Amino acid sequence: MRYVSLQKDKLPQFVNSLQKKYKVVAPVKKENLFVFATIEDPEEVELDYMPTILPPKKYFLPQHEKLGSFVKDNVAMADTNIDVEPTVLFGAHTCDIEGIECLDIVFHDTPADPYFGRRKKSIIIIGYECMKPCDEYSTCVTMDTLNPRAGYDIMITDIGDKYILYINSPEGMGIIGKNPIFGKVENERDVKTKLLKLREDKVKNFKVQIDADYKELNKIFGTSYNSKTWQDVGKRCVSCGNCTAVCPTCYCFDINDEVKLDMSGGKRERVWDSCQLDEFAMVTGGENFRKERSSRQRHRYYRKFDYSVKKYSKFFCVGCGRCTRTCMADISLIETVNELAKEHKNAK
Amino acid sequence: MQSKLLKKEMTIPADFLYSPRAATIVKTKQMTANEKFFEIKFDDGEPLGHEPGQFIQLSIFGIGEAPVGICSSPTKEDRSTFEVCVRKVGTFTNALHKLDVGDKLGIRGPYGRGFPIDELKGNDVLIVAGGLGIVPLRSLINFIIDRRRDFGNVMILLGCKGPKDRLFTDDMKEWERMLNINYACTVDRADPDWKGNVGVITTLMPGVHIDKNRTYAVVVGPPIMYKFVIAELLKKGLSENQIILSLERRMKCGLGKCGHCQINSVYVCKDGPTFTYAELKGLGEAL
Amino acid sequence: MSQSKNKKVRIALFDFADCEGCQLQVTYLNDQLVGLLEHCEIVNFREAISERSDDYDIALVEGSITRKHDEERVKKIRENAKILIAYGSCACIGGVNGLRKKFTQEEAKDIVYKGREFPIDVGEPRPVHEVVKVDYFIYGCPTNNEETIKALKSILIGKGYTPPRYPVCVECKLKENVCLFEKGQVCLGPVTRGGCGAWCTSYGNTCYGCRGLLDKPAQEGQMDILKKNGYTLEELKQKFETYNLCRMMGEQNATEKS
Amino acid sequence: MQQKNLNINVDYLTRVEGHGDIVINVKEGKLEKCELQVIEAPRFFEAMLRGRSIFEAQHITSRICGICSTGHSLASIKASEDAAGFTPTQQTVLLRKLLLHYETLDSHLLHAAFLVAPDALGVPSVLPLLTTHKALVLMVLGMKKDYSDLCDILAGRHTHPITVCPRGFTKLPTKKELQKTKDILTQHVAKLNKIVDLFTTLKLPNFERATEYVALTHPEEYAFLDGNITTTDMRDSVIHPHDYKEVIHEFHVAHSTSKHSKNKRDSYMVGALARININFNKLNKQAKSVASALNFKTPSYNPYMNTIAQVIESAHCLYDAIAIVDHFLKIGINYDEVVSSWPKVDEWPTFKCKARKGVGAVEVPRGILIHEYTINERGIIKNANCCIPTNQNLANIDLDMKKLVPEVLDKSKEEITLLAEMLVRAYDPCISCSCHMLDVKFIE
Ligand SMILES: Cc1cc2nc3c(=O)[nH]c(=O)nc-3n(C[C@H](O)[C@H](O)[C@H](O)COP(=O)(O)OP(=O)(O)OC[C@H]3O[C@@H](n4cnc5c(N)ncnc54)[C@H](O)[C@@H]3O)c2cc1C
Ligand code: SF4
Ligand code: SF4
Ligand code: SF4
Repeated sequence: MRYVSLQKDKLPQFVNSLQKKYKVVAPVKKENLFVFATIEDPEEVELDYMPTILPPKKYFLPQHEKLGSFVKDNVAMADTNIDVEPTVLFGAHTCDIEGIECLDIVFHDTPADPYFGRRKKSIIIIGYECMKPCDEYSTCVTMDTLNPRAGYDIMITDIGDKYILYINSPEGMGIIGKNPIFGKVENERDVKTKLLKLREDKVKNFKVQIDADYKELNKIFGTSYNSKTWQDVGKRCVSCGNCTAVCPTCYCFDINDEVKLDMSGGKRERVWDSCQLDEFAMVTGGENFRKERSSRQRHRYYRKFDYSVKKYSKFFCVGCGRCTRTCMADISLIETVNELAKEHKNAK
Repeated sequence: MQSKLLKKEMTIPADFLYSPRAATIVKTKQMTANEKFFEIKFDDGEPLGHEPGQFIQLSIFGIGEAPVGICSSPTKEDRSTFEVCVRKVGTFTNALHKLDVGDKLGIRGPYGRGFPIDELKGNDVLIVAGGLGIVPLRSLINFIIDRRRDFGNVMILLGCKGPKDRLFTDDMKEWERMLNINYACTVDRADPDWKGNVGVITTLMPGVHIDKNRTYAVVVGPPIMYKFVIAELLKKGLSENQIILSLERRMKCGLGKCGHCQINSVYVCKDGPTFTYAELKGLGEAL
Repeated sequence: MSQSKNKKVRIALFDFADCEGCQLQVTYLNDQLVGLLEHCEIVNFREAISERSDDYDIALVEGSITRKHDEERVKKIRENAKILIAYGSCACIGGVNGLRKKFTQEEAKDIVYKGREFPIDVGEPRPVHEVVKVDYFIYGCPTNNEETIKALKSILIGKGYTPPRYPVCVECKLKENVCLFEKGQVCLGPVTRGGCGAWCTSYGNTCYGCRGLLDKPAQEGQMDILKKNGYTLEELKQKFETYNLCRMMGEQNATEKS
Repeated sequence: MQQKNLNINVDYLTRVEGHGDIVINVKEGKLEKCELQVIEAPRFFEAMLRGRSIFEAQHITSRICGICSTGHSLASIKASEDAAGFTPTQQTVLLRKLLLHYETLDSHLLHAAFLVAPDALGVPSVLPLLTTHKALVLMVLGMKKDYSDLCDILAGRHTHPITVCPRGFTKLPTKKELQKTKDILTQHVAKLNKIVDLFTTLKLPNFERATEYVALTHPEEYAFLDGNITTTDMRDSVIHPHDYKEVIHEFHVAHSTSKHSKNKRDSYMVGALARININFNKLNKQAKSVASALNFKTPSYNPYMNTIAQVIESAHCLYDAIAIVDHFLKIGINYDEVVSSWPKVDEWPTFKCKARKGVGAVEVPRGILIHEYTINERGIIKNANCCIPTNQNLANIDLDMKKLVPEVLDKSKEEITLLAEMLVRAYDPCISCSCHMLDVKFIE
């Protein structure tokens, strides 16, 4: 059994059954936008949502994460184990799931990061497939993250009259189990064909705005290091660090110590950091290797489209569009990449 | 670009990835007004097990961590201790300077890729050190001295701001004395007692005669020095692969995750801190 | 600062031209205050206790320095204190007091004390560091207790305290707030020094820049953004002025001089 | 009475908010000088407001005084809205009332328990009470923390509230937060009773001086946020806040950087005692029963009884706050009413400000607070004036002292000093405020 069906009106019941065993985090409304939050009432869940302000990476790499604690006059760090409440990440889009996959590669690269590893193990991912584009900023088609591939336990697809759930792991199976709210799927092969057809069709609804395809992208960046586009982007950037905070694949962090009030000890924690901030690459003597905003912005793009390919053979942009959406200076990923693509073509 | 070391690390239990090991300061020496030398021993008596050119993360709880190069050679007589030399520049280093013999601190590492000893072996080695650059190079120099037979000609060029800024003056006397080592030192500004060379380090270069086919240059110093020294070395006919550098970047984890030390596609902490010039040449942000 | 076991660090609070709101925050520390008092002693806290002393290690100075008399007082405090901390925006950047600078001393006096014989020393509002050396800065109008505690702890263990050099946006995003620009409002977050935990923006208001301009604000970029959102230069200047007039006037003078 | 020389100079009054000194000079049994001196670094808020928009007036004037910032915010907002011709929704009004109740409760309780109770119990400060009345002191500290938490929920913080602004709130409490609010307030009922119990045992000095009492009054409720101005000398007539200058006449005195005020008599009093003397009948029944438990009768001409009036008002505020929260728990909060603190670009055309005057009069803990702005058609303040409660009381305090000191001249210097200090403290003066706002007139 890889597929089950679910009547649409039973979805709250499904969420409710999850809540009995897990902390359920799902997209909910926040003013005119959405965020992932722990839900209390299944009715809060908004499956028809725009990418959330922060991606679900905050559950895998929290904004502030304790690495361990220490007591005065002792150099050993204690308390390095973290307890992660068994959690279900409900309704994640395929692009966000791909983002978690990217982080997984980084944090499992030797030496593997134990904190990330433990969180990853404790969080069950139930995805929700996008059937229509969220807005004009996402580039999931170009980045090939529109359709489910890997990295989830269950994938929910809306096939019109009901949901089809694809079970992708033993954990996913454990959740579906014998729960009577799910319907049996008569012929799994038919369902599979149907889903494939559905996916073929839905792509047509998505407008492709990047003037380069997946394969070309890396080549474009190969020739764009000195493009004047970076100057233009740098001039507009205000170095607020929003684009990196909202990016599902940005993972840079800082490590800080904080002592307790009575000075008897304290904790060491890591906090999200951003390569867009002035101090990020500053070393002793005041030397700063990315002093200009233009070089910092270039660094961000190269981490998505070039360095990650060299290091992990993978694009680290999942096309969610968040960086563009969040940028108050209107620095647009689509525009920037198209600008580079144009230059690349002209150079040829 | 992964070194042997990374495999070793995998045997460290995951929990200890960010946990420093306890160590005690067994000896200190104020080298200059701003630089202090520390000899350190792990509380469990284990040797550090490093290669010249590697670094460690020093840790003082409540204050934080800082990466520093190791200045002793793994071939040192007493293998249960290792040495560092730290310049006082900010929060952590100030706190470190306040520590003394008997005080404890935490150590993570050793991390990074050391100097390519295997390639240097059998060849001539030209060592060029500017300022603090002597710190990791001392590890290499002493390694070479202890394994002198494995190497060809050895030349050491040293540059400092002034005579009072020279580090490891005892070692220097030793190196100067050694017949099988060519040693030269220059200062930017002399004082009345100084009898040696005056001028930036490149002024020593013309006097150096090297066999470009069997010489490796190992250069460590401030960014500005690299530009000029590399140009000289290339002029002398060394290939980009024969020039080895060590870089300093801000580092938080030392494990290739935190992103601070990233230069284009490489992470200094894991892929470096030592690189050949060939490796760095194409990287816009390296030098 | 090295602490010997039995001598507690003595902390004194002083106020100058201000609203005393920052001192008031200390009374909200509650449990944390109790924890702090285990190794510190508060002397000179006029809002809460009667005793006074000239023997203290750390002086928290609140408020801007205006009159001659205040200038002398703060110099004495500097002499007595081992560490002097400018506490709150009035002390760190002049804060709202800077708005007074839009008038000359005579104008201001005339507006307020017209027809009075009582001699008034109007003075120029200045941040504390323009009068005496300041060791550490705790920004905010009012100061944020979380930061105050963090700074004090950090200073007490000898690490010192450097306020964030990044903008308010960083903390705002980490809290996952809906950006004010998204809602069509003008926010000074991108050019204002962080550290407050994006206090105002987390409560739906805009940032007013109370922690002062960043050292290297992207002024051009910010102007572009605001203009794009339909705001005039005039309105912008006004927004910046609320807390930053002391610095803005200072920079103007500097450029005038050069 | 023996011929006596006395020179009292209480430099830096402690346990009042701000800087003030008491000077009493008696020569050969004759009172030569007796005054409360208020000298502080002036900050010129009046000038600062000039040319600022009504949408930032709240933010700026809140900084007049950290202790009374909520009161200043609300008075400023009311003046701004009045000037712009904007009427807030019922939800907004109720939530503002709730916030003002927090402010009043926090201020009254702190004053009664920490600043006045030590005097009445004959100890120099709250510290000795930590041994004799430890549970009570901790309880009040806890209540104080609660009010700061409640302000966090509703306003983002207590000092310089964030969410309150002209037109409404920038953030509204969630249902969960309302429930939490309710829980906290409900717990305070028993706690307040304990404070009332304490005050039934305390003895306050016997001293009377009839004066004029000035407060807001409202036909349907005990006036805090809304109402017209009245005084005990005006009997039953009221005046609109716009005409406040018919009652509040300000004047300068030499010994203070703050302005003094009077009406027909040489001085008048504002604050809890004034309010209760005028509006006693509008108190809710719980407050009335506290009044009878404390043996309080109106009219009271004893300024020391101001503290008792504060305790009675606390009961009123607490029960009214609970009623407001219950109301919202029942009908829910309308989150569509969230506003921005500054109109968005597309909202501007809907603002048709006329050049006109706006006045906001609010009963804050220490009495009636008035902000008056004259604006132009773009909502820019051209002229501003603020009347601070403490300033309005200063003349009355001076006159009270002048009556009190000769009556107690037979006592020791220490006792006289204490009585004088207690008198000043009874008014709960906030000297911080009083120096920071004076007449604001721009000559253009
Ligand atoms: C591989 C490596 C080896 C090093 N070896 C030595 C050594 O042998 N001896 C020695 O004295 N120093 C060495 N350093 C430099 C040393 O790590 C920094 O001087 C130290 O981290 C500064 O910390 P701080 O808290 O005292 O300074 P801070 O107060 O943090 O800052 C002072 C200045 O140093 C910069 N800085 C902060 N953190 C770092 C960091 N982690 N790396 C680099 N710069 C930073 C800041 O931007 C600032 O300009 C090495 C650095 C690296 C990366
Ligand atoms: S770079 Fe932008 S579009 Fe790409 S994954 Fe990051 S936030 Fe999304
Ligand atoms: S910084 Fe703000 S809160 Fe602090 S004293 Fe000044 S005006 Fe008051
Ligand atoms: S958000 Fe802005 S105005 Fe508010 S506290 Fe922070 S810095 Fe100050």
